[in-house]
Amino acid sequence: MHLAITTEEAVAMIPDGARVMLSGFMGVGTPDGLVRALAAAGKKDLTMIVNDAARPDTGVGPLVSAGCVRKFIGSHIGVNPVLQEKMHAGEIEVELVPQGTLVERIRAAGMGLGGVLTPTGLGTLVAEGKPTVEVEGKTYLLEPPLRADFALIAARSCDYVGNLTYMLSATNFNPIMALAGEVVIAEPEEIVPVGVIPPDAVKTPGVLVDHVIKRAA
Amino acid sequence: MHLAITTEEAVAMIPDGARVMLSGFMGVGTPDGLVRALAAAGKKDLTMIVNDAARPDTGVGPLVSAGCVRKFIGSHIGVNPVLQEKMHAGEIEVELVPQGTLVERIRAAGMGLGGVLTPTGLGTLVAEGKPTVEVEGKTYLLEPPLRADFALIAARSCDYVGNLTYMLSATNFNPIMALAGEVVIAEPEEIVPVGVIPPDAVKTPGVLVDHVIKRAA
Amino acid sequence: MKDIQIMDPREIIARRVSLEIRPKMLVNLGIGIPTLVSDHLDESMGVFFQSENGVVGLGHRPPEGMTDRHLTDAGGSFTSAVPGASIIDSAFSFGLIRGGHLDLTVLGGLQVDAQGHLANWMIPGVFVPGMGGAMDLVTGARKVIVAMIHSTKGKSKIVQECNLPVTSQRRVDLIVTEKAVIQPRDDGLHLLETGPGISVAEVEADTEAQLIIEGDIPEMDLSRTT
Amino acid sequence: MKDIQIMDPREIIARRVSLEIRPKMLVNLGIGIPTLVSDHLDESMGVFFQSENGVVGLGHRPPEGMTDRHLTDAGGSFTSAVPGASIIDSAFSFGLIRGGHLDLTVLGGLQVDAQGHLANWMIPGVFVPGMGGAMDLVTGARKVIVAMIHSTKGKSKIVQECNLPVTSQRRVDLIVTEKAVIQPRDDGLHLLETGPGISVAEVEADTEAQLIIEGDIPEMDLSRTT
Repeated sequence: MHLAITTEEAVAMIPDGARVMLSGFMGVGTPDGLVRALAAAGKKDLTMIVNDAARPDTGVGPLVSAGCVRKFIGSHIGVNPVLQEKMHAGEIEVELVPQGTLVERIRAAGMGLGGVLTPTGLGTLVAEGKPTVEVEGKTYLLEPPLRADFALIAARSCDYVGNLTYMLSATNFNPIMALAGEVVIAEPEEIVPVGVIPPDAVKTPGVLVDHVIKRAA
Repeated sequence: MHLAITTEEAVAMIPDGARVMLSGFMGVGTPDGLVRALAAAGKKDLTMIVNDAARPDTGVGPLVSAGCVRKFIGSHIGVNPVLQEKMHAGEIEVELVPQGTLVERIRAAGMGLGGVLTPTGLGTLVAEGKPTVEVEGKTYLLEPPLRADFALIAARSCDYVGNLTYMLSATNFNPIMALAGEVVIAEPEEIVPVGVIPPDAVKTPGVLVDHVIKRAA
Repeated sequence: MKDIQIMDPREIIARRVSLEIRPKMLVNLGIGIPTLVSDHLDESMGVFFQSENGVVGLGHRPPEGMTDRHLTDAGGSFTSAVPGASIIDSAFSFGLIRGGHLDLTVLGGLQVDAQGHLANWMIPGVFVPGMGGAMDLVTGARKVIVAMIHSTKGKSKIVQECNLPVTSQRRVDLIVTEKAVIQPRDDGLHLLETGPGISVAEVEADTEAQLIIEGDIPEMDLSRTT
Repeated sequence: MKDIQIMDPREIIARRVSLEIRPKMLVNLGIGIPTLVSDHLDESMGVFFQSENGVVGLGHRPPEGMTDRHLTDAGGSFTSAVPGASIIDSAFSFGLIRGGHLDLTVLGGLQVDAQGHLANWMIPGVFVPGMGGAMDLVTGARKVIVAMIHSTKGKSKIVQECNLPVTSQRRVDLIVTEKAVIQPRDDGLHLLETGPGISVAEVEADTEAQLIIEGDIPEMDLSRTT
């Protein structure tokens, strides 16, 4: 059983300089309450691992705009001019990773695998300086696991065991990032009594979740 | 949309010598109708990729007992004396694979990855003759992807798009094997109209399923 | 399906690409022109559209007031789900793409060269949107079609060799512009069709890369239905 | 929880192992003696039991007539699900195991040696059940406890060096028999406790491997509760 905590208590756990996974795809399926509170708390030097930079006011955007981010690891930054500007100004380091490689590297970290062998990126800038491995006559890029100190998860429903469900395309990176954070914090839309979520409907077992954010009263 | 076929039509597609993935864990979550029909059809020289040998009358057991199997690739054969006997008599070749490695090799094949980097098996008989790869100072065994000509899947519900759901511990290898068969044949407990299974409840999207077995009238 | 009176270059491209789609295919459409392709398909074909963010069975954008923030496409826009749609997580979504389960992807391009290499993810020093899912799509889809306007600012986007960073070492299967249908093969770029009212000579003049032209080259037949 | 009057060697082992379990742990219990461990735990501890076949939150075997063939444990026996249980597929299940999410696994053993290596999956030429999930469990779980009868047919199962094929190169964390609690460390096997009514000399006499004995060795306190 988990006692639900407040957003403020969660934010207090996350120090400056932390490596943080943030779920969401163009801001859909992002724990927006945690993002807003982190930005308001003025965190510094965060490394954010997130699919995309979304827009200045969605997804990871508010953290970028508030100057909380030192490094961005993700696959797409095309519609966030604030991030582009900070990148060109040398304020934020950007590491671009193909989306399929990004999610599989996160999964590898969470599932105890040594890395990812993928054909994606071979023969492109992405492959530069990286080892390749030959398997059964085919060449693959070896990409290392990607871990984080914290994984911030947006869930649809949650129970007090920490079991999570997601809704439609707000699922995206959530179930994978929930595997790979040293500390996993879930921000659900609702908390329901234990036993209410059918076992087959659970997408993230509660054993992976460390803290659950309670909704404002 | 898929037109459902009969078990006999499915069995006719599977030639002697085929490489077949069969789901189930101690016979739970195995498509028993297909197994019985394949055994009755007297198929020969099948290579069966399956978690365990179950018992002589469950899971892959009937195929083993009927002499259909030339090679068994799986993780456990401890409670099927018929398989043990045939192995010692040289009638069936047995390749033992750690369970976590087995399922991840199948997933790698289905998801376009070059193989699996796992710590499991290092320093044991399983590692003999296999390459190792070092990543960030740690050593991993490199295990190749595992594919099959056919994947035989037991589902709870199915619609005519081929979307599948599973029930409780009958899930096990089913969603993973459904990724990795050249031809995927699902034997559901029920077929429901399209649109009845909520998108979030689908465990295997119909685009992965080639054929659906209709229930006997 | 839309009416066949098409004059807009983007609609010519979308209509021509739609003719490559077979019933029951699983298709991923990129942002921009590729998105228009679905308008030219009959729903009875049973084609399923996948988006990187995990929707299998994307429908049209719902009417105002019927949108839901939990159901969006890869551009983050509201969408709907067709009957029989399913939701998968990002790892599964890219497993479908990389694992050969995606029959076709249609993407925009900045350049395609004589080897059939596509560049579509960055212009160094100018525009760095990132590759998103493009590298996985071009590497993993069974068939890759580049759908783009033939030239930009008077400069051909079909070049002898890409000077922009390529998206994959995989050769794309077809290039469709408003002026030409071009197929990259081992020996180079084959001109298969010309655009409506465009001559072979015009295509050659407007294309930087050397084109291989064998026999009579027909004009795109956009009155055809799949 | 069971009564503390325990005489059966298997119950001594199960009871002693149960004292290693902390509240809220995720635990995997192997077949045989390990299965008995859960009988000695109070449900208020909130311990979750995982099985390889994908149940997180295994309960007790249901009464006759209330079983369901879709809900079984790793031995294929009928089981039940506790409130808050969840189901995962086999890839996810072994991801939990290999990824360090499993706090504890309790397994049976054929041999454990002075280096703490466990052998529990085959006796070449005699008995080849296969490793099932054991290699992943021993390699990946945060803590590995071997729960086994001290000797078989008068022969110690705690040996100087395994002559059976080992299950992992990882050193197990604790060995619990009806006669002893032994902890493998860098310098060898440390005797931590003796079984009820067993002297240190008896343990030494019944153990093939060299034991390191420092100070007074207490007897297992099975009256303790966790």
